[in-house]
Amino acid sequence: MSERTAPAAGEPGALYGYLVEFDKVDELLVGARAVRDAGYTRWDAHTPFVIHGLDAAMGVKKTVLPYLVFGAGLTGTVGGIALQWWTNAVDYPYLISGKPLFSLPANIPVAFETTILFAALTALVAMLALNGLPRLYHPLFTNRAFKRATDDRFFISIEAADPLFDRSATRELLESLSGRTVEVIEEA
Amino acid sequence: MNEDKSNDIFIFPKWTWVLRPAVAIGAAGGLLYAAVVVTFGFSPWATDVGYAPVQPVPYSHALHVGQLGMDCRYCHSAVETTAHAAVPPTQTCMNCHSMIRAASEKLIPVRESYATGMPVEWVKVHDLPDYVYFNHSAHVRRGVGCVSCHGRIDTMEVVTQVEPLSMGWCLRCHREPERHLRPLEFVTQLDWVPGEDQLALGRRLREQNDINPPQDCSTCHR
Amino acid sequence: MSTSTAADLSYLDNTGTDPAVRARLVVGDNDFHSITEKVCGIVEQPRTPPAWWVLFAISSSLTLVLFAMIGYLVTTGIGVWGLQVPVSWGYAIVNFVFWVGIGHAGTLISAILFLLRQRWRTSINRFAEGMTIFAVVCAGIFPGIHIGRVWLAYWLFPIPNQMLMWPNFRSPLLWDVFAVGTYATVSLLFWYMGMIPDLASLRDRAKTRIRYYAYGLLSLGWRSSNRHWHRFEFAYLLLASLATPLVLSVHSVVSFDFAVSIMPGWHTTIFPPYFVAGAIFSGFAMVVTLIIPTRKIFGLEEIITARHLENMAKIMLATGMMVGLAYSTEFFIAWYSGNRYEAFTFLNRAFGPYAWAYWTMVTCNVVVPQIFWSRRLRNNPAVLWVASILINVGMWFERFVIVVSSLSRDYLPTSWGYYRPTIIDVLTFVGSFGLFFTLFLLFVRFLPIIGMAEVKGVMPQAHLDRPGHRGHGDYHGDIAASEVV
Amino acid sequence: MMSPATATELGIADGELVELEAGGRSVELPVCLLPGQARHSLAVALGYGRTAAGQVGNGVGVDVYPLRTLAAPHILRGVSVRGTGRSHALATTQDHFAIDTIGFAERNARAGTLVREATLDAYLADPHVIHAHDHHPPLISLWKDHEYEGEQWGMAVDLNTCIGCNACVVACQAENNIPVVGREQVLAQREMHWIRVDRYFRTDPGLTMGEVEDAAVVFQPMACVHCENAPCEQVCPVAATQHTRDGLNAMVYNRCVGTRYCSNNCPFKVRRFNFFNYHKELAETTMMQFNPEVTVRARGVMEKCTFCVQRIEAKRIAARNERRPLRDGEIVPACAQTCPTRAITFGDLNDEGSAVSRSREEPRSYATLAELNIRPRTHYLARLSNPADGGAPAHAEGHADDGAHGKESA
Repeated sequence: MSERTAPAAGEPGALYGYLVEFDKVDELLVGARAVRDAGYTRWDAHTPFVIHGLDAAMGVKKTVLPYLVFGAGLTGTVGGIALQWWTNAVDYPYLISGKPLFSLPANIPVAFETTILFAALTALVAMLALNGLPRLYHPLFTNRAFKRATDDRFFISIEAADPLFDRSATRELLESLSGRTVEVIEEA
Repeated sequence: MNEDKSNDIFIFPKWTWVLRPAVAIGAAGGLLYAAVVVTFGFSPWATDVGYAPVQPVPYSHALHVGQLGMDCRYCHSAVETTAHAAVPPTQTCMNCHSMIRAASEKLIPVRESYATGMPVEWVKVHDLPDYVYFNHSAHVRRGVGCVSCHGRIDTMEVVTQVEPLSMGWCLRCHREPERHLRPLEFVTQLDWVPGEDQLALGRRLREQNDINPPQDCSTCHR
Repeated sequence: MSTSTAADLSYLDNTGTDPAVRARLVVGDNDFHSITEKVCGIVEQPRTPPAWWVLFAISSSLTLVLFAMIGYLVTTGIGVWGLQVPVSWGYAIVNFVFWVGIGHAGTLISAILFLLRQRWRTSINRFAEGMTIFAVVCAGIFPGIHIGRVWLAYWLFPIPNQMLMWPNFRSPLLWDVFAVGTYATVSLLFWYMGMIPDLASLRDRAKTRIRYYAYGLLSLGWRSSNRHWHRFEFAYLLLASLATPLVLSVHSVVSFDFAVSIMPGWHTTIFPPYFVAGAIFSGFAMVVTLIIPTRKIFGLEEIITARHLENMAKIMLATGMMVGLAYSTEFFIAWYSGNRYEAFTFLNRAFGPYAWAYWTMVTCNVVVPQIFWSRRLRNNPAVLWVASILINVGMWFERFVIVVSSLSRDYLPTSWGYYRPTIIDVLTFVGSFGLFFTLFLLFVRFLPIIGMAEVKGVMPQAHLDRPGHRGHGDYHGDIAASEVV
Repeated sequence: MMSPATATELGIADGELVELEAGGRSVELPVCLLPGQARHSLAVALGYGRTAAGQVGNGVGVDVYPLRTLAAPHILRGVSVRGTGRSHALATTQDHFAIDTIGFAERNARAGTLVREATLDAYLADPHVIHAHDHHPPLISLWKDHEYEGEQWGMAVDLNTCIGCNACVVACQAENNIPVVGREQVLAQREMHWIRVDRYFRTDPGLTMGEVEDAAVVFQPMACVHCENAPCEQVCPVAATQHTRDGLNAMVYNRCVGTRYCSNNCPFKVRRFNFFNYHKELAETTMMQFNPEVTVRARGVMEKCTFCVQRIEAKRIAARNERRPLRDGEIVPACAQTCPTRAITFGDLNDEGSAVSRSREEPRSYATLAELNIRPRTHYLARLSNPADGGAPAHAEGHADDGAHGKESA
């Protein structure tokens, strides 16, 4: 850390972190466990598809997404019922087919749909927001090998901002895990 | 297999981080836009408030009603008995103007009309859509003052629409008529103010005269 | 990539009768990279194939016909259609229900099969979801244009206004507005979200700046981070759980348009499940109709395998039987209820002036799927393809029979009528196919038609090689099968 | 006009052009099959096929004067009929459909419950005879019934006095600015009437359409019956049709977006739709003929009988201005005003003394399709006949044969 000099973080040329490539799923899982156990916090794995067991290997905490979605769904239900009650029974009541102004059976379909709509919109938007997306530029995109992270290769990256990051120690750890040379990622 | 041989590597410039705040601002802006559009629907621009067409004769209500103190019903004579308040025939004008200011240039169209029998083409200011049926007698005879819909005509040089005359505006009064009820004798008195709380007076008059304005569609739409 | 010759196609056959052996979901000698190559290759062809241009020219011309017909309709009046009293709903509503029904397969495959851990969905879900979106677009047009005063359609939404009026939430049509609107939105979200990682693949393979920026923008900067995958997967699971009741609700609500009325032939309680079964039936039929030529043209037989087609044939058989059961239940109830109007409606359906439509429907929807009992027939893509088209035809006629035959003869015989569509009706319907295929062709040309990330996830290579490891999760069951290869 | 049985015998189809020849002269006419026309007889109408009758009359119909002679001014014998194989579309407002066997049988079977009749003898023996075949489950609602206070409008139509003359149809057309849509639209089954006279044929049971020879005609004026539980109202997504506090089923043209769902869900099919802008090409002077108290409907909206709400409102406002209650019979809808036999009664159902309330007390009173629990506000008074031979009414029999399908219930 101490040897880090200008440019400051985020500036062009500043060190973002290290990236190392794996060929196989099980190598990645072993690597991920090792990095986790070494105590790193600001690091990530990059895989072209969801890998079962990687969350545990990385120690990823469970997301709060379900609670947000549940809250949004509940808002949708209450909002949907309230909308129908307010509009048809309170604000402008009118007599239709001798039916009551407000009765739940007739209001279930719309309330159901608003529930799903609110919850589904929240699921996508909150997922993106929690992931910090959209983020079109990222230092990792400057690396040519990294392009295969969406194809058939597996990567682990450790950020220089991690408190445990050490230029040589971290490099050694990653190289020992993958058997490949570590790629140095710098800000563009 | 898919090694890129060129040295170029495409990346997005760093300033693209603005996309995220832009999306957020865009979403907020969209909501704001919707709110603005809805508000516009209620505003005087969307209704006809302020409409003041030029009339063929520069007739001044401010002069005739405000200064001379003529009653609305002198000209709009049918207002208590029929749906329409009636625009007066030229004869009504000539009752006075055959004597008073008989040579005024402003009154040329009136005298022409009187001579030829063709009516003066007054421009309708308070014009409701054709599918709306408003009955003046039903309102005037219940104690809704002229001023409630037409404003202070007695101060207008040129008659101007001051109320939106929209369905919501009609409905508000049909739901709460007590806001506008007055004793029958003051219906045409535009500058009348109640000596007590309007709501209290209105409720009492409503009770007395059994006024329950219908809110059925067929009340106005036939 | 494949070592097999064209003559020897047996390696493609992963159909089987032994339920203990799990089928391979990707056949041939494929690895992750070859999947990427195959799927992205379709989009990355430097030159658009002439066949695509020909099809696109036809379908976009038909789209123009659709727009011209809509323009004529809006400027002239609903009278350009064959509607009248008593049959006030005709082609427009038939087409609406038809397209919404087709729009069910995508979300069904994506959501329900996902929750049921049917891993074979991965090869076809993107495709079916795309089809869903386009079908819903076509469906959405019809209720919009069928109203007498299109320019006032916004009155169907609860927008505050100076009339102080609100829509009537007791009307099934308003439920429809919310159901179809929600369905279209959620289907679009689901489709797009699933596509983000694959759009990133296209971005990372881009050879030109424009492609990079276009796919880069669409993929929102996806960098395959596992922390992102974690939330992504959770969001996908949640969306699937939300979409599952939604997909069942949409056609139920559409059926309420009929079931909540008092018309004989409409007012029945079996409509919701009957409509949902019919929607799944027609949706799968349309997927099969589209996927068989597509996999052939783009050489995707190793990913969209014979097994996939067979599974879809089985679903069509099952849902076809459900629809057949519904047809017979309707007749039984009509007789058993002792209601003379109901009884006559069904007698009239089968033997009245619209009997031709009724028997077309029965033949296509109940008789045709019976051939899928035969393993040989259902595994023959040509037979399957023709059958799927017939089912599409039959399902259109089902809606025609429900809407038109019920309305044409209801309570008062003096008000009976006979509905005949006009040329405008027919051209509008044909035009909607133009729109559907235009969108579909654009999709095939510019977007990944197979969910690569998901297909890779069910491949044997995606799992730990540790001997004896048997997965318990979603992405594990295939290991045993991979050992069979 | 020709009876279906004669047409079957001659091999002539409905609407087919036939050549009538008598005394060396011939005319070509389309055939209209009508049960009740005597066997082997034809009826033709004089006065058509004019050449100098102006825009309305020119070229309408066929001139049959060539067949008319001084020797046989009214009845011509020995006419030969030859089908040409060509056909002509006859624009009629009834029977817009292929008359197939099952449709014909069903139509005849239903007529008895829709238009009720009894012989005088049967009625005197049991005044409730016309209700003898009401069989449906008890009419109960899921919800508490709405309480209607104040004036409640209702109508009664006496089928005994109605002669089916269609004067009500014309009066309504004039009063309510109902567009005249013309032959093409009528052929497309889009005739515009707020009230119509429904016609049924009473035939011997078991006959097919082609065998019908002798038939009696029964009819029933049918307008919106203003159901209290109106099926049309609940399905409108924009609440363009709702119930007023005086019990009208109001139709708000300016709110209507034209989904036509209300028409589909109307068991009486009395709602009419403006498929085109029917007023577009009218001359300004023609437009001045419109009743200013009734909205001229735009294209794309639904319309229907309003019980002449403009007349109701006019009288009510006048009465309120005079601070007096409305008198029974003060409000007269256009149809009732015009009816030459006073078959239509209109008034307040909440007023026990009103004519319409009293007519409801009659045992002959029934509501068409009441079994749907829609509570129509228009009631019909069944027709009584006193046939010379004292025979049982064809209808009671016609209905009895399908009486087996249901059980009596309260």
